[in-house]
Amino acid sequence: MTEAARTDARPARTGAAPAVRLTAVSKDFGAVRAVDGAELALREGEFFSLLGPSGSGKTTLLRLIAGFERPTAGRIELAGRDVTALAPSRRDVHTVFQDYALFPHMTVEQNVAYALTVRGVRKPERLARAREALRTVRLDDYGPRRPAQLSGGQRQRVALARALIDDPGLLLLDEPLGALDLQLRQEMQRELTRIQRATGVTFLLVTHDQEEALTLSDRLAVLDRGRIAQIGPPLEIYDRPATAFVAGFVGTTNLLRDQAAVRVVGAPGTYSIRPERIRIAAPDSAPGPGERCVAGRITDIAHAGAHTRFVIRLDAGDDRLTVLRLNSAGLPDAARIGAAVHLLWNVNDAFAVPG
Amino acid sequence: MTEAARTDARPARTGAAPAVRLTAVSKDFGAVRAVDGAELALREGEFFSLLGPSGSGKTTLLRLIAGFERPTAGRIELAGRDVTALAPSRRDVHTVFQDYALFPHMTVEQNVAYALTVRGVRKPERLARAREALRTVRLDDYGPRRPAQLSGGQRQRVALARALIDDPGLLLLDEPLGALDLQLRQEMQRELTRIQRATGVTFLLVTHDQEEALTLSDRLAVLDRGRIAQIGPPLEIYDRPATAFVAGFVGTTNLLRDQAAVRVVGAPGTYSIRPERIRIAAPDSAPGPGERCVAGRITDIAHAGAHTRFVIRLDAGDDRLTVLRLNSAGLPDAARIGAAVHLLWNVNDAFAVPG
Amino acid sequence: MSCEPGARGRLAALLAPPLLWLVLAYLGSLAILLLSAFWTTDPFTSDVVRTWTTDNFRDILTTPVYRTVALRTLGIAVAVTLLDAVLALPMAFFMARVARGRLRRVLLVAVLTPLWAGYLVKAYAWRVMLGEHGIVNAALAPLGLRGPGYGATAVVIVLAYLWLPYMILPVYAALERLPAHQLEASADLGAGTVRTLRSVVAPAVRPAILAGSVFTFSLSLGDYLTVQIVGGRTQLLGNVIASQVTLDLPLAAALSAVPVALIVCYLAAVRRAGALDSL
Amino acid sequence: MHLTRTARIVLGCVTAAGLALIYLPLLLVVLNSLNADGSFAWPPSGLTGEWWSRAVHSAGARDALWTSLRAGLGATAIALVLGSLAAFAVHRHRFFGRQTVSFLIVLPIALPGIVTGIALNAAFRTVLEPVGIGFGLFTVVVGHATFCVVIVFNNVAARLRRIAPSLAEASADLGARPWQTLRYVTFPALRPALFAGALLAFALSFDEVVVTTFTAGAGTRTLPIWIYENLARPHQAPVVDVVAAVLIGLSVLPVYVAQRLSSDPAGGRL
Amino acid sequence: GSGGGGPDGGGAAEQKSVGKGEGRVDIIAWAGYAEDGSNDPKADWVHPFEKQTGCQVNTKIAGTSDEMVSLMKTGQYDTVSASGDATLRLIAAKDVVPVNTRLVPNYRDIFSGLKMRPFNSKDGKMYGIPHGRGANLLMYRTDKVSPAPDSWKAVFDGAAKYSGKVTAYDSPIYIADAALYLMKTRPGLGIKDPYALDGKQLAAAVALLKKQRQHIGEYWSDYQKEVTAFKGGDSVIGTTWQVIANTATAEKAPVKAVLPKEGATGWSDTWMVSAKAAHPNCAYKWLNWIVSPKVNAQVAEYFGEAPANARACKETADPRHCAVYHADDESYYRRVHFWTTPVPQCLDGRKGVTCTDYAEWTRAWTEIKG
Ligand SMILES: Nc1ncnc2c1ncn2[C@@H]1O[C@H](COP(=O)(O)OP(=O)(O)OP(=O)(O)O)[C@@H](O)[C@H]1O
Ligand SMILES: Nc1ncnc2c1ncn2[C@@H]1O[C@H](COP(=O)(O)OP(=O)(O)OP(=O)(O)O)[C@@H](O)[C@H]1O
Ligand SMILES: [Mg+2]
Ligand SMILES: [Mg+2]
Repeated sequence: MTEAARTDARPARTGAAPAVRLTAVSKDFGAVRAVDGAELALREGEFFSLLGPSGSGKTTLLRLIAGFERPTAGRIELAGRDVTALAPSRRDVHTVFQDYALFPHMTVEQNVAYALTVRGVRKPERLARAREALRTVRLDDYGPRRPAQLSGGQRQRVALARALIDDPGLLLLDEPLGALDLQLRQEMQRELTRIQRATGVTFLLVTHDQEEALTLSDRLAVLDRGRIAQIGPPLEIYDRPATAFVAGFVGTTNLLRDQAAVRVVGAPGTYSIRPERIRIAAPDSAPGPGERCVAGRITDIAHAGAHTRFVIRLDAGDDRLTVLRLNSAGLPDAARIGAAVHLLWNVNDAFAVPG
Repeated sequence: MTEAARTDARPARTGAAPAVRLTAVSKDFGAVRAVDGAELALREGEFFSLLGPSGSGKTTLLRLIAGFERPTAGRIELAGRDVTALAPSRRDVHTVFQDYALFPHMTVEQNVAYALTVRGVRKPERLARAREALRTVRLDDYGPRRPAQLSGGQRQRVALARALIDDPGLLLLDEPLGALDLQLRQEMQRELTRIQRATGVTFLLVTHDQEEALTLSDRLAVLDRGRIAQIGPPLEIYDRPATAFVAGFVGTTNLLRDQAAVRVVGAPGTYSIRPERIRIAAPDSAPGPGERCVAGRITDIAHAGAHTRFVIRLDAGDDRLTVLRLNSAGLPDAARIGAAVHLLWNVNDAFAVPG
Repeated sequence: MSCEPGARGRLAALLAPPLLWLVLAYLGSLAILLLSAFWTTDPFTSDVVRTWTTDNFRDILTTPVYRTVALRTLGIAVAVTLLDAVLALPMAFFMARVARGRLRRVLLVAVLTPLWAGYLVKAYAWRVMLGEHGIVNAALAPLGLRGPGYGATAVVIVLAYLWLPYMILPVYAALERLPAHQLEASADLGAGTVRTLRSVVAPAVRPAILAGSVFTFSLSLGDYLTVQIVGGRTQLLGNVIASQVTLDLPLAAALSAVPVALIVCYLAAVRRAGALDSL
Repeated sequence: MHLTRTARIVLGCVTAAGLALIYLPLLLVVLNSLNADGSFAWPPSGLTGEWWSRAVHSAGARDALWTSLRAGLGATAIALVLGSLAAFAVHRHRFFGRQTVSFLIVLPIALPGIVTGIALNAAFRTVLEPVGIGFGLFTVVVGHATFCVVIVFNNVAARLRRIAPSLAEASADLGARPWQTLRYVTFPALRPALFAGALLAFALSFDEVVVTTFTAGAGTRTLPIWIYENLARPHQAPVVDVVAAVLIGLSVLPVYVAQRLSSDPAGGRL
Repeated sequence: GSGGGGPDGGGAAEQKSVGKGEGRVDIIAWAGYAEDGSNDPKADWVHPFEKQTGCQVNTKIAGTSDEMVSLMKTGQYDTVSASGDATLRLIAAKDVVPVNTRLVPNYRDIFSGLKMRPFNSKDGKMYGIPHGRGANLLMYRTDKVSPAPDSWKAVFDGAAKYSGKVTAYDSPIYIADAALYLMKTRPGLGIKDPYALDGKQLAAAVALLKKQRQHIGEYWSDYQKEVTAFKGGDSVIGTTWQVIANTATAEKAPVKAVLPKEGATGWSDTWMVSAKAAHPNCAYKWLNWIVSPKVNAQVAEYFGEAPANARACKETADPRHCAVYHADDESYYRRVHFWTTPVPQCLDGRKGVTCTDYAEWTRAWTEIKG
């Protein structure tokens, strides 16, 4: 059973109907099943992420909710209302596209005010509200510019302001940070959190960056080839992955199967040990209580600033384990390539994963 | 004095002239000075990276070396030969472009063999060498395909094979991994290292991803608005940043200036403390020998899988410190938002940075 | 690339042949023509006499019939352009945004093929269709209507017919390039189809329509054969020029200055709107 | 934009109606080529193959076709060279008056044919005749090339805009001399545009009447001129229809091929 | 510009003899006058000429008289089949020279009604060899027009009856038709010759034509257009040529053509020789050839006109051809006022008055069409 079923059982945070509820939603493109029996319920005001590799159906799921695609099967509700057959323009949902899809011939202000313009809101009010929305995304002075005159991060914020202007019940974001470079990306992540908190709008963010999904979301769903593999809060997904796929995709991990599991963990099955849970010790050190100890040699050391990643080839079998170590102090002398070491971990840190 | 000067003093690894030597190279675009007095020497066979924010002149520097741009001032030598005025086609340098620039009308094989074709190498030899180059990048069976039929990662490897086919003295790579998603990016980083080691060609990699630069390179240069701010091995750059800019750009850090420095570090000036060097302790814990201790409250916790990032507001002043903690074990009970904590670090970990 | 030494030389080498050709063969010819507008004709021999006079221009400005004809020509050119735009938009829209794959290719071929059929032949075919017992009247008769017969309306219809592919092609290309996300964003923000057409599609195809109009407008402005075939008793600027060419070249040259001026102004105006890049 | 089913159907119907309207006159041309009545009378009084057999034996039509082919090929060749050069200049370089070049290039097609015609006629008479070059195929080619340049220019320029500049750089970087880059990289990338441009330029030249009237000498009879003359000859009109019908049939092929070869969505630009 | 004036302008000297052919002759002709079999294998009198004389023929087909004039001004052509509305202009501009009729043996057999006429001669010198002629008749649909008209009144004062279905020839020379009608109906204007109009007379003709325009369906300029218009019923009454009437009748259109009681305008074509002829000997050979009885008959039948050579009537394939076209009916052609270029010196002999010239007629025509 997936997390979705459990979520439905709990009352939503505000007591009202969920912001989005998908019931058995599937979408086929010819022979390709892009989304397969998705069950999902988003609480009012939460920051929810869809995480999954390329081609796993994230965008398709989003487009189904926005109404750009019609599901092959299943039912979509927004705030308790069945919208399965409703046109996008009649859904209380806005989208921030990956390429922003700003209208190039309109000024920033006109772009932002577009939702009001089509609703026939009068000009003074429109302008006032567009200015306010631009203030929210900290682009107060950019109203008269054209999108072409903005940087990538600024365009992204305009797209955000445009989608937020009439307080939609739900905001869909399809990899809005995908095109930005790392520095800008981190800055925009902070912005997103701030704006979501300030407006209280439900956010549904699509991303393939697991760190982004983990740090930003209240809850997230992991997609695997069109199916929802797991739904839950970040910590739960990271610490108790429901499948080997989730364990491997969210964070890096040491996955041990069959013989390797017997050799390293001491039992048959599939086990996952997170690299940060393993400790490197001198070759003479013995395991503490509840700890397991294996011997090996360091084959690779990658120093990446705050942390260092070691690859250790175990003496028994040809298994390799990755170990992560924070550079809180200088490296121990033992940690050189070729050095013999002992690896220690708490037996609880090696957890069995299904499949 | 920059690292470049020191490097020149040392004999190059192979005893020959440096693979690249830039002497006081500047490049102006109209009023914009994109590169400003660059001094640089690359050793034969090393993996060198140029790191810097967007617009800092990385691409321009690369294009000057490749010959697509002529320097406004200065001198460029390749393996001891002055090439400042030489056309790109006459330099023993190949480039892997950010968009790969594969010829869309040629097959993968024809693309890879291009450098041989234009040199008039006979067809059988051309094909044989193209196949070999494709084997190096593990695309043995892809010769007859067109670039449009390849995935992003495969295209990148074709671009690499094309540039490596005639053993250039120097390979320039302009953000070759920028367009890839995280999983593929990590895989390609491993490939790059493998290929560089296998071929022994000098690599000059442009990137704005500091983690990439730190893990892949033998040495790297950090660019700041057209100027080379620092040159050195990754550890040296990370641990002993020459300027506040380098400290802030390479890795995340807590920069403390003036009053904040006095309050937190206990001395005036600009100080940097890396988040991973700070320890969170219970509010009653005392500093050990050589340690410094400040009190504060946790205001934010971002869990990102392997590590958690805490923001702590210090009781004295309005200063905020970021602390990084590996999730090697469960979080201490104290680590909740609002909890009072003590922060401890070794006095040596707070180092003064110029400017 | 432009910074390489020798770029100037290469630019000159690239630019010289086409510019020499256009300036010498074309602008030179135009200059000769416009110069001869200031000459006059011997009424007796109808030989050109090279004495400087602005009489021709004065004639044109003061003779009411020339103004009438010029305005009529302008009106017809504008009508043709509008009609083509109205026809081309839905067709190009269907081709670019609804039709896919094979159907789209077939439609494109179908639109381009008539360009080869021969201008005069097509005009004559229309003459037959628009005649008293032609199929237009036959088709309209059950509705109690009659076709336009020969005249200005027929000229507009036939010219619009002849130049339609020249309008469809650029509009199609523009619509094809329009990112799907922009249309979706508009719907997403609550806009209906009409609104999206007006606010998003229209601005995107405007330069293309202007580009197409360079053809429809200027080709219509200079036509004098179609009007002979289906124009009934209508005469256009082209006819007036044609009737003077052999008789009074200076007058014909002066008359030519009218469409030249109109089109140069028109081109300058649409160039500002980016139309020349959308051709 | 989410088009409703109704909207799609309506658009489809409009397009179908538009195409029907486009093809109705062409159908009529084909029908008239079989019409027993010699002057396009409607409805046809009967069908006959006489015009077709007469057309087959019409040396005039054959000669005119040959002349048109030569004129079209000549004009297209010149236009290809001049249009490509201009497109390269405008695309690869920034210079003062760059805007003016594209303006100058569209001018010959934008100005009415009759103006172009009489201007060229006047110029040829003043310049070429004194040096002994009379009106003939050469002057026709010159006239046609002048307004065909823009077609090639537009196609090549549009294509150049879409070729990543890094391609030429990659080629140079891999050791190619400029001519090698042109041969191996730029030309293959431009080939579809050149083809589409050439085809449209040829079509334009092939159907030109007005400028040709003023630039052709005695004995130089292009197909449109032949058609024009024969529409004024007794009993020749149906033969003209035969020729037109044949052209319509033949033209599908090059248009379709251009469409397939060109990756430009429209199969070429005007 | 070329031509006239200058010292060589006096080169109006006629040729003294016909020498050996230059191997080539450049011709400007109406469509159908110089057929080489390429359009209709049965119509070929160019190849036999080439074979007989060794003169290669290059033909430029002209669409209008104006075009002929302008082409002749280039000096690139040797001979032209000019109609009467072009001949005087060519003579006046000294683009053509007098023809020595003695060098053209077949000239002897030309109908006398075509020799030394105001439209093909000047100062007693023939400026060409007549080729053929025809009248601008009044044609009407017998099913739509009744009673049968016998006067041009039907297309002028009576045009309202057929408003929108009246047709007229699209050329400035058509003003002469109005002048002819005024000459008979309004003697007060004093028109003696429809091609010699002073300002007042021209204004009257223009006024009449402007009134007529309101009822015009279309102006016609080519053969094809006129046939379809009458067959289709778009035109029911208006000017025509005999050949058009014949074709329409042959195609079972209910039409009839008459020579109205006022008489009619008409055209007669003349082969003229360029003042700058590069191949004068071949040109003379062509002149003699084209009016030789057999060829003249062929052309006349193919084009649909009355031949100029009296002996041609015996050579026509259709023995009734000359009768249908009234070729030998001098009394018929006496009622026909052949097109003559209007020039400032009044052709009717009036002194002290300047007549309107062709340029003025052209402007007037533009104004009439509006
Ligand atoms: N319009 C379409 N027609 C056919 N197949 C489609 C279409 N859209 C998506 N697909 C297919 O559906 C599957 C899911 O695609 P989707 O775009 O939803 O993936 P994604 O998770 O968003 O991937 P990415 O991270 O690359 O954006 C893929 O196999 C894709 O090829
Ligand atoms: N061709 C050019 N013309 C004018 N200015 C240019 C040109 N190329 C680069 N510049 C300017 O030079 C500076 C350095 O640009 P460069 O492309 O080298 O930066 P970069 O470090 O590669 O940045 P990014 O990470 O965004 O690629 C920038 O200010 C840029 O705007
Ligand atoms: Mg996606
Ligand atoms: Mg760059």
